[in-house]
Amino acid sequence: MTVTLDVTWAVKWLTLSAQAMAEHRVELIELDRAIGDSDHGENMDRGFQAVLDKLAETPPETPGAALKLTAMALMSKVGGAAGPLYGTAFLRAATALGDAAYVDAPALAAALGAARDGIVARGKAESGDKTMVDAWTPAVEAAMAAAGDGDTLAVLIAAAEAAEAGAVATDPLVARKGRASYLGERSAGHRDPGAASSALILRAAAGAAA
Amino acid sequence: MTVTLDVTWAVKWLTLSAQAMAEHRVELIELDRAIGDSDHGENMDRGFQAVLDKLAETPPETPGAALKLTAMALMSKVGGAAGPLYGTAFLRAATALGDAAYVDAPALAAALGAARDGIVARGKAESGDKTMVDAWTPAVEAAMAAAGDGDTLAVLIAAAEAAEAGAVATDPLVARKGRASYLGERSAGHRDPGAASSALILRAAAGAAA
Amino acid sequence: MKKLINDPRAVVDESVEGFGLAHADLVTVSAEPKYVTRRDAPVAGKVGLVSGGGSGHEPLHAGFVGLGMLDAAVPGAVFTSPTPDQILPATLAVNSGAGVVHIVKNYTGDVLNFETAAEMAQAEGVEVRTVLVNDDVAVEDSLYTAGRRGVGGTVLVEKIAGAAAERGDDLDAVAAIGDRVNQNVRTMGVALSACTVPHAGKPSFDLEDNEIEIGIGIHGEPGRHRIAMEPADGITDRLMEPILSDLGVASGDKVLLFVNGMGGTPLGELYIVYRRAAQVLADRGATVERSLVGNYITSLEMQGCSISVLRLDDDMTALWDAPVHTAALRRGV
Amino acid sequence: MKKLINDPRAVVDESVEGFGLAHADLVTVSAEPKYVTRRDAPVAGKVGLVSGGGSGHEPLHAGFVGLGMLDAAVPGAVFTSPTPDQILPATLAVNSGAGVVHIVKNYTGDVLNFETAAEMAQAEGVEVRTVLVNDDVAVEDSLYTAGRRGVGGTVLVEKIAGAAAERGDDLDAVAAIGDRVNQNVRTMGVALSACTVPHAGKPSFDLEDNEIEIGIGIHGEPGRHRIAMEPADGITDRLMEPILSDLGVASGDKVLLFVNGMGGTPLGELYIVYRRAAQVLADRGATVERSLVGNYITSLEMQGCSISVLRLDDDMTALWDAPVHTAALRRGV
Ligand SMILES: Nc1ncnc2c1ncn2[C@@H]1O[C@H](COP(=O)(O)OP(=O)(O)O)[C@@H](O)[C@H]1O
Ligand SMILES: Nc1ncnc2c1ncn2[C@@H]1O[C@H](COP(=O)(O)OP(=O)(O)O)[C@@H](O)[C@H]1O
Ligand SMILES: [Mg+2]
Ligand SMILES: [Mg+2]
Ligand SMILES: [Mg+2]
Ligand SMILES: [Mg+2]
Repeated sequence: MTVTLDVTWAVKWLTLSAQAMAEHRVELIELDRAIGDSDHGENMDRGFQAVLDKLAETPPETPGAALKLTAMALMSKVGGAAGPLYGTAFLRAATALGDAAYVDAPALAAALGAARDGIVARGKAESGDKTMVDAWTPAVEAAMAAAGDGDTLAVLIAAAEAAEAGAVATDPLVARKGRASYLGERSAGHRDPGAASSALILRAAAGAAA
Repeated sequence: MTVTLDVTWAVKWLTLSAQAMAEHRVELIELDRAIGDSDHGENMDRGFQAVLDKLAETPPETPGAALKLTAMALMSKVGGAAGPLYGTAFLRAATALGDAAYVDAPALAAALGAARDGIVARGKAESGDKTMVDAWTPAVEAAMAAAGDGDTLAVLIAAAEAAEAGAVATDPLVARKGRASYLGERSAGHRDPGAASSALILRAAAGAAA
Repeated sequence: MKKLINDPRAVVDESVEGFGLAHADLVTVSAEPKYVTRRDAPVAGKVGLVSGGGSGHEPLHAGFVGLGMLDAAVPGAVFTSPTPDQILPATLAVNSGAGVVHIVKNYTGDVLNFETAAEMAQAEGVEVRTVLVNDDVAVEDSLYTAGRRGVGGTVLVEKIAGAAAERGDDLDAVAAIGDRVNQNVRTMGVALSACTVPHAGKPSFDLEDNEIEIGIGIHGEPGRHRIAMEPADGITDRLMEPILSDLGVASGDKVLLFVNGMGGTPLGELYIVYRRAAQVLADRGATVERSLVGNYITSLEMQGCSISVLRLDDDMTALWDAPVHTAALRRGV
Repeated sequence: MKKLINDPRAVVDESVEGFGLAHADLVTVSAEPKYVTRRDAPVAGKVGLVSGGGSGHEPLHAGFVGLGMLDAAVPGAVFTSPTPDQILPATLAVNSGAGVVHIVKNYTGDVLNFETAAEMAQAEGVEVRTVLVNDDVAVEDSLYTAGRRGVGGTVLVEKIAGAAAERGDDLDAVAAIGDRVNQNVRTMGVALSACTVPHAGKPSFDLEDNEIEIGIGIHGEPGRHRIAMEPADGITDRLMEPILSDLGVASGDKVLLFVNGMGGTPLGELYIVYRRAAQVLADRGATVERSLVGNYITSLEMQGCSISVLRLDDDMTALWDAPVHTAALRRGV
């Protein structure tokens, strides 16, 4: 069974993402408290609430339009490192999708790849630097591998699972980018908050398609 | 048996007072913490250490001279409310004793009375205002009553006991003078620190004569 | 107790020494007896202004020594008024012959020690006037207490009387304007946490996590009553009400609004309090002509603030605006 | 958590509103998008200076808006860099045609958001230069991190570059002097306690009663390492050593010594630290030409301090001394 990913899916994805940020707000703050400055959950929650407002204000007509609007809202409401990084990610994904009404599996994998590339282009982090890249890169790889079968839901599930595993895998890492890097060795033993929020967002994408 | 109160007694009194302030420093700080500003023990300890320094520097020749030197040291080293009050008390007592080499019971009681009057003149507190006056006034009364028998040690013991009882009796009072008065009803249930230090000083006077 | 100090008994010595090093262009420090004078004191023909009190309220008083404000500050031990053997030489050092005004916060210790020093100075031929500051409306039954305390208003008295002295007012006039400021200013404070006196090593009172003290002084003494924690606007209203009713602020009044941090409260929070206090004044029809926001008279690391409202007249406003050059307050220079 | 706030999410809104009310003579506040501009901005012919960053560091940055310093400050959420949709209009608002310098503290978030805004401004025809401040010697392996952080030195960059802009230096010259200050200043900080971000409601890290954090930043993030509590002189030595060796301070150097409070430390303690730091510099044969002591770049109510040493040249000293009129720093006006 192939799920059709249209603008309804995109809006549901963003709505579930907003719910996830609200639900996990404290958890993300706590992760950031350990190795950062205690704001990641607050920032993401504020940003996705703004996304919801914008979605209600000007309902998008295509998945690409939904992601572009998200990019703009996050860029202007999140701040910090995560704001521009997620903003770029959603913007690049939106550009990749163009104004197509439907997203098929290859397009989906390509959009996720574009998002990841945007994050890397802005943040210059490599894999293993203990950032959100460590969730996105395995997610993109898993999505690419799954895309061949043409099953969009399978692509999203593969991406979500890989992102979750990637986030967990940041635990032992020593951060080399972002605020956690100032802690040096002391950053090991904690999960990267941006990787955790990335996993939540990708899980929401799968949830919206299920 | 009548103890002869000479300059040796006076110096011993002041030395024992200094010891008492050092030993009870924390206790007096705690009393002041409850209804004041946590400094009484520190101030008295600093002041009496200065008295010891002065006694070593210029050994006094008469009891009156010892008390005058004490007045000056306390006035210049204690600060706060207690500094001028104790300074005046010792100065008035010194003046009462003049340059006599020995202090008999009536002179002793008169000197204590002069000290108390000095405190009242400077601080304008009445009995029951929850100040050091509540230790000094019963002490002076007891001293006057005991003085008739001519026994200086008995006078000092009577004064010390009355001062101690007077200090204890400040516990339920509501302060009407000094810093504790700002607390209003909340000052009740705590001992007045100045009354407590007064009792210690008068107990030291008796101890020096024993 | 965690503090950036060495020996708790050397706190004042070392702090004042550091102050002298940092502001050698403004002040001279006498280490023993301890006092701080304006570098060019005594200023010929000028009335001298001396204030002082326990330490732990920095920048008060040494931070206000300089052109247009104090000629000397006399720091006591932490929260302990200084002694006459400090106040007297400070008074003599700043006397140019025009006399000296003592600005004294109304606490038994400060009053007694300054009183003695004033007597001694007068005995040496120096004319001394005393301005007693007692602006704290938290003290209600002033008949049954040591009277109202001198708190936030002290800063305003020092600035305005200092400017009067600088422009050449004579001894009585400087004392009179100091008194006038005191009569027109009211203050009330709140503590969210206690402070810890270095030699005591323990917080000066114990507050539960959800409690605050309304009506505190500046010595870590507990306040008049304790209430459950509230939003800033509610707390501000509680402080403003007794200030405004006691001062009798009426529509059309021009005021100076001073929100003072107790030492441990972020400046950003003081502006939240300022915002509400300004709203309250606007509701009363009063105009905030001048403002001051920051840590000017503190209680060590206490969290909390005080609000002072000064009813201005034109002369006070002009003197408030006059040049001042001190470590903690500077303008026009 | 006890704070003088209302809704934790309204902290920045209400605080900036209060700031605008208190300093209406100096600044104009735009509420949405949020930024603060000098009242007379844009100043004809003058290079505009814009800085910004997360809130919670007050008086930085809004407290430094005014003549001789910043033209605009852009406050983000607490400890969160502002967004391009704030930075861009602030940049446009202060551009008189002479171009705008962005003073950016080196944090990933600040860098990215200012970068985007600078691009957008350039697209609208405004020339933008960026001065990146990265003075924190606590960050050792800057190759394996996001690089050194911008901390205390930011205040000095803003003052000196601000004075250069005020005297009419052109865009490149203003950026160049900003860079020169940054290259000649080093900073290191210590925390005795954590701070509590309002929306987090809990201290940003947990410290035992006898522990301190050496090498903290200004966002309540833990420092580089944790040691047992020490006397102030020892702590000061620990901060001074990496500063002086990294900066390579030599005998005969003239420096500015800046002891900055993190928000919850009494001013008196900062002077104890200043005293020791001045001794250390004297021992090295360096001359302290200028000093600054107080809460200028804070971390909410954190207890602790940072020390900055800036190696001065004559131009920097002249610009440091130049008139400035802002809420938090004023001289010559
Ligand atoms: N250079 C970078 N590249 C990729 N991701 C980064 C980079 N720097 C930071 N991040 C991500 O941003 C997250 C922190 O976001 P947030 O807390 O919102 O911002 P800030 O660090 O400015 O407070 C980190 O957990 C990390 O995943
Ligand atoms: N007006 C007064 N008359 C008599 N004793 C007073 C008066 N005011 C204060 N005291 C005494 O001084 C004591 C406080 O001394 P201390 O703590 O050293 O000074 P301060 O109150 O200035 O901190 C009080 O406990 C009280 O006994
Ligand atoms: Mg963060
Ligand atoms: Mg006391
Ligand atoms: Mg005291
Ligand atoms: Mg942040």
